[in-house]
Amino acid sequence: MLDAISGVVAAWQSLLGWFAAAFGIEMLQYGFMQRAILVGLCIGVMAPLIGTFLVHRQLALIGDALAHTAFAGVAVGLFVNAVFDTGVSPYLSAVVVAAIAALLIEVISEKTDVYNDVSMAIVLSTGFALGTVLISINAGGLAVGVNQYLFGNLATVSVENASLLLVLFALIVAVVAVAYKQLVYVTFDETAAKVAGLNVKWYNRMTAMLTALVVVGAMQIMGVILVAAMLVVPVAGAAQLARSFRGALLASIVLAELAVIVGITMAYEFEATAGGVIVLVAVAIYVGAVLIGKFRERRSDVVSVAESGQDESTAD
Amino acid sequence: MLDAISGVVAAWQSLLGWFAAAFGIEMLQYGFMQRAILVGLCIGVMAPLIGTFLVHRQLALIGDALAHTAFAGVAVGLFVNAVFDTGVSPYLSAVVVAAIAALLIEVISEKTDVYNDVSMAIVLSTGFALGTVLISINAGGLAVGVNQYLFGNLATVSVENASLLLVLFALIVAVVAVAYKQLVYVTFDETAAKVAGLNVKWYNRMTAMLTALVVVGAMQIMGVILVAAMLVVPVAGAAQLARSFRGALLASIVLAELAVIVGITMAYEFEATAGGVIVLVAVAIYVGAVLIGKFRERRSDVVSVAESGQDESTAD
Amino acid sequence: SGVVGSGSGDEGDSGPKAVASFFSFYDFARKVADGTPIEVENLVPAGLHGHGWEPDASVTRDIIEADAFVHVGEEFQPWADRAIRTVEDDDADTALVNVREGIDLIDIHASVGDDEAVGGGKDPHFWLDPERAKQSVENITEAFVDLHPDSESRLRENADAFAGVLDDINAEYQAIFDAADRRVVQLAAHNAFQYIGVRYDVEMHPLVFNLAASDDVKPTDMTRAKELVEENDIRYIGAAVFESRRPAEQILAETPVEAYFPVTPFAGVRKEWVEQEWGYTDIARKINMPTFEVVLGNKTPEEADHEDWRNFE
Amino acid sequence: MNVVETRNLTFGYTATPVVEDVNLTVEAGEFLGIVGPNGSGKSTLLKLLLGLLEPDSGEARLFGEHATAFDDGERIGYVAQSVTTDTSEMPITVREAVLMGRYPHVGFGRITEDDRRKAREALETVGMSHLADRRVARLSGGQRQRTYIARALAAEAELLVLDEPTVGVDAESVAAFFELLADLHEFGLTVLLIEHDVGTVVERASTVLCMNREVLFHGSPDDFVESTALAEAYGATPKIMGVSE
Amino acid sequence: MNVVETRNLTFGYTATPVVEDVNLTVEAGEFLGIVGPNGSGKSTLLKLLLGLLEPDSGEARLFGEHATAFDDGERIGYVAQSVTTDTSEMPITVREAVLMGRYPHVGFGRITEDDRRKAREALETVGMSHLADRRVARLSGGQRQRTYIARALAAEAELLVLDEPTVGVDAESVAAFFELLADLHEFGLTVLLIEHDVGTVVERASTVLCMNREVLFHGSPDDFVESTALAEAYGATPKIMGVSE
Ligand SMILES: Nc1ncnc2c1ncn2[C@@H]1O[C@H](COP(=O)(O)OP(=O)(O)OP(=O)(O)O)[C@@H](O)[C@H]1O
Ligand SMILES: Nc1ncnc2c1ncn2[C@@H]1O[C@H](COP(=O)(O)OP(=O)(O)OP(=O)(O)O)[C@@H](O)[C@H]1O
Ligand SMILES: [Mg+2]
Ligand SMILES: [Mg+2]
Ligand SMILES: [Zn+2]
Repeated sequence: MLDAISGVVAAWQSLLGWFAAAFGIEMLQYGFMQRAILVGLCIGVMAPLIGTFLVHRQLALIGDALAHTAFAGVAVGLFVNAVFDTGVSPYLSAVVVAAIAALLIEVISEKTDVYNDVSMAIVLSTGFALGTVLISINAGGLAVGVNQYLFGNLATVSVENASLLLVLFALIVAVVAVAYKQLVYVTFDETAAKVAGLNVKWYNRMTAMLTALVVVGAMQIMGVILVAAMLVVPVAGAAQLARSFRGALLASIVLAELAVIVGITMAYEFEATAGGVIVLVAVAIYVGAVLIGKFRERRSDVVSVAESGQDESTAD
Repeated sequence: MLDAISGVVAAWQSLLGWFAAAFGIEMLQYGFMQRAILVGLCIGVMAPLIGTFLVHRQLALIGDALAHTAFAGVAVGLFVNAVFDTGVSPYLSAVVVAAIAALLIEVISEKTDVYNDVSMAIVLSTGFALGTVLISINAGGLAVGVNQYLFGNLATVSVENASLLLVLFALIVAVVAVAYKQLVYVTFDETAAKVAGLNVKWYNRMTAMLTALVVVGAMQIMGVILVAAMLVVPVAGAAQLARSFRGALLASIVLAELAVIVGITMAYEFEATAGGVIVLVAVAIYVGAVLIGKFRERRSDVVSVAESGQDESTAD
Repeated sequence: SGVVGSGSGDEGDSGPKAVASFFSFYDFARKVADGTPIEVENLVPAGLHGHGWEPDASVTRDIIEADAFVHVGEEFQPWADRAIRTVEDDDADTALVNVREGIDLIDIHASVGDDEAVGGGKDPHFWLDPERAKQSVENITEAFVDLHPDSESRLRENADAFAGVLDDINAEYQAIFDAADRRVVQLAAHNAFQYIGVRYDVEMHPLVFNLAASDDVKPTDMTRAKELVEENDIRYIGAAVFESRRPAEQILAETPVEAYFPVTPFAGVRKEWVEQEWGYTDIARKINMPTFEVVLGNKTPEEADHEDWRNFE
Repeated sequence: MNVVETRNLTFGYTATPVVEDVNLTVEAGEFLGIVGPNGSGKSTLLKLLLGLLEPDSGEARLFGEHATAFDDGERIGYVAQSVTTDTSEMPITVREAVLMGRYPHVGFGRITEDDRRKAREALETVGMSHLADRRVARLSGGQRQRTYIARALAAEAELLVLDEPTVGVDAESVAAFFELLADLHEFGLTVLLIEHDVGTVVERASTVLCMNREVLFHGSPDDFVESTALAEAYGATPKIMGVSE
Repeated sequence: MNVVETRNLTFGYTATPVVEDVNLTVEAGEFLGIVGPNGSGKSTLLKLLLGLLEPDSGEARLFGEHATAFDDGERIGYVAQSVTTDTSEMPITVREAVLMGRYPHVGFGRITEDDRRKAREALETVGMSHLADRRVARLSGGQRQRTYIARALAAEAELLVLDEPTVGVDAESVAAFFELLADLHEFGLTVLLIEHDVGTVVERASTVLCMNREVLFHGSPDDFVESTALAEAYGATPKIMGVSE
């Protein structure tokens, strides 16, 4: 199947390549840049898509938390390989440990009535500490830095990477498309969702584990900073602008894509690291959104014209 | 003044040295272990002390967020030095940038009505991205790795480090001792605190900036993982056990000190990195606290004996 | 080539271009290419450690547009591994030059020999051993010959000459270590110097055995260093130029050690070194050798003309 | 089949039960008013009936199924006490919130024009049409409460479970709401209502349950007025200003 | 000096004002009841009076000072509408929460036995002594509301500001609470009360303010009953079930 997907990647590349030739855009003529743009655009859709549901459950920092547990995951994989002489892929152990961590975050929140951020902090600390300790007691075996398993970079996305990301992308888009209503309900009002017959726990856990998959998978391809930031920053910006939830979701994707395109172009021009520049552009867009939101709230106030009782007849 | 404080450190060391000799405890005979224990005990008091107020304002992950901005701070310092040929200490720029970031977290929360975790995520992302970009566009100028400015380690605490930490410790203890009631009120009910004449914004900002000072100062001495975890894990454990807020605060300090002592000892025995082991011990204690809390809640239920109306006469 | 309209470097009078991922091999490569049309460029900016660095798109572009990419073999520089994948994926005609090809690596703890030796990891820092470095020069030479056959004779001449210099280095090291009474060296650095230890039969004691997490000093690392210093009456130690100075300062404070002096595994270079056009051999002679003279007790820092570096910043 | 049926239902957040040994049957079409002093376990009882809490002993059945396993959400409309302000900053509009009442009917399918119409009607019923595009977070207390009532109405459920639904709703609207409730009940809906205003309950409900941990009275409103259950219930709890002392 | 004084007070969360041109004076010892439909700006008005919101134009003065600059917290006791459930999991006990009412008196000093006694008395007054060591998060809705009332009482303030304080409090206790309020008022306290039950307001308050964005009536309860203000206020707002149509 991965072959078929590489086909998609190849098609995309020839499209952009043709584009580059037709309009003489230097940046687009390189294969690696074509792939960078592809995965950038994908993360610009799927991160806000899932991030919207995370942010409103106060899980904005879950990307960061899971990234730290992925560090533990790599260490666990290397440790197991060293001690038991097995050949577990550290990439795999990173994903598995992060998924377990995501589950733990949910379970701790469920069982101890704490705020989500406390369970994230506990899981993050545990993961990070576990990784550090494993590395320190097994010093000899871990020949090379753990980091190499952890962080990718937009400047070096391989075809295989891009294909993997497309799969993740399809998965996230499909899940949100199918379960959109359920996710909104569960996010907005857990109790009511429970009464409405939804298995709230199950949805929460599924979301968390999907997040683990996206965060760890994507950070290995394009770096943790980009993934973790894209989960939150465009969503926060969109919440300042949009009036409805659906509007916010769409706006967050638009803002994210804008950041990706502007960011990649600027990074190429200024020879800076693309992930970082995209995030800074996203933050700038966020600041703009806040200002626009504030301005609009005080001025052209379309909705509340119909608000006061007197104008009732004009409403709806 | 720092001399006087080094005197305190020296006195502590001779005390532990005498102790080591008297009871033949190998671990305590080394100067660096004596200092490790000293700063460990200090962080075991001051982190939960300030962490309690953070956790209940849903700022559990602020330690992690500020640590990432300290990264940006070091990069900014090095960048400025390289470009303008100045001699700004990267330690200083790290603290300053983290303090600004802490302020920003508060201001974003105030101005945009978002949850605290969203403002933390935005600040974290911005800081991290800024650091990465600065390093990447000025690669040549940043002569030495950023990391060396960022992270200390319990095994390499110098006398100067220990003295600095004692100052931080005194500052935090003094602030909490003086403003305990105000902090509790502001944390519990912002609106009521405002009406009661407290300058809520000011207290919140002060807490955030103190946190920046502690996180960045202490992480340069003993590592970020230990500091960030100690802000949250013992507090979460204590919340499971204690009945009152004051009780929770004291319990969190007790649990933290327990983790420090057991952790340092175990790390020494098993030849592992001390920060990580302390955190793992703290997490184990947390799990214990959750179990005890759950058990107690269901069984010996002293308070609720007087709860149901019938037993009213026995109450208070 | 998958690169649309890429000017792959052959145009005009400029010759083929080679880029290197690591300072030492950039230096070797430029020595070999000296006087030929082959241009050599270092990708990692001065001051940065070879691993733990992320390239931006311009670096990937440089690699793709270059005619050869000199790298240190798999799993040492993650970004280089990924760049190689990119080169392959883009069907770029960049020749990949693995300098480690055919070199036998030692196990990580070969010289430590204590009960900690677990796992089958190999130590990647082979270029610290001049003999093994010579082999990597051969690898580069063969690749460059393929790149520009017209310059074959010049390339081989350069390579032979440089191999001679490396032989000199080897002899100089040998002399230093032969002259020493002490067979142990304490370093406040990560475990990168075992090849010197094995070659010249001296025990290298890094503070941290772990190649990866050099930030994480354990309490026992400090006790071990302290014992070693006291047992062997060590007064000077080596400290890595591109790593945190904190452990060195700590050893200074805790033990009879009087000063630390610089050692470098050639992972990065300082700006001054670039300005003075120092290469591998210059650094070996001006940084590492005097330090080993001092820490082994052959010479005082004054005699070794190394005072400037006492407890360096 | 009874809508609600419990057998020796007992539950405590701690070791002391706050709901004890409740045996209760609610038939289809019944309008059950629940009264009792603060802390008497009314909200807890509703949560048990809805399967939001797991009983310590005994059992609760909803439409014949175990309450905790019941997942036929479209049959129930629920307005919780003092609705959460947690998700406050979520940019959900009043319209979207009310439309959620339709979700159990829709499942994984698409929302139809019919669903939208029903949500619109529910909004109109509670007099919130003019605020349909306002974020829920930007409503006054009473407006928010109305929104949740509208969501429960939009669900077109067979069973309406209301925990002090008119808290904070202004007096005139409260009266209108109870009119509506009476209409719905007449129309055949089963209603469970917690309400502190005993007068309203007695007037509207077909059955009254008075509790304080245990059931003190369960029967017709007329019998309830005659009984001593109310005095009993409140007598067992300390009064404001110790009026009972 | 008047306790509260406003001049052309206007405020809107957006461009449309929700409180407009309010000129209001509350003298020391007055008991002002505020009525109006949902969303008429009552809570907003109180927040403006307390300096929690900055007016768009006009001004609000509290004890002669600008409301936003006023920081003499010990003179005010405040019970907000639907008290936040945000800090819910904070392990604050009822006793500690009530003691907070004393904090403005204590400042940076130490809490004395006298403060503790006053908190204890306030707890007794609202009938919550037996739950003093319970966490606030583990209370029923009505119990929590009582806790906040006790905190306001413990403050021994000159001005008591209550935004629907008895919401969710059971009927008997509500009656007792209003008795208490009358006593306090007699004792000389100034009271500002939002309450939907017009009957209670008319019976208890010394002055009535009826508003819907603008002030529709401000005067004695007797005059209020005669006036058309109430009909006017509610008439301008959509009713539940469109009763007004
Ligand atoms: N999470 C909890 N932990 C411990 N005790 C609780 C918890 N929630 C409620 N209680 C206690 O259980 C008892 C019943 O609470 P419940 O909310 O069912 O009362 P209620 O009848 O609905 O009261 P109200 O009229 O005030 O809403 C009360 O004494 C309350 O203090
Ligand atoms: N944060 C906000 N943003 C925008 N509009 C708001 C906000 N809070 C309240 N409003 C609107 O302002 C108006 C007045 O609200 P307010 O809370 O003062 O009403 P109220 O009279 O207290 O109503 P209730 O009886 O329901 O408590 C309402 O129309 C409400 O929708
Ligand atoms: Mg209740
Ligand atoms: Mg209100
Ligand atoms: Zn190395």
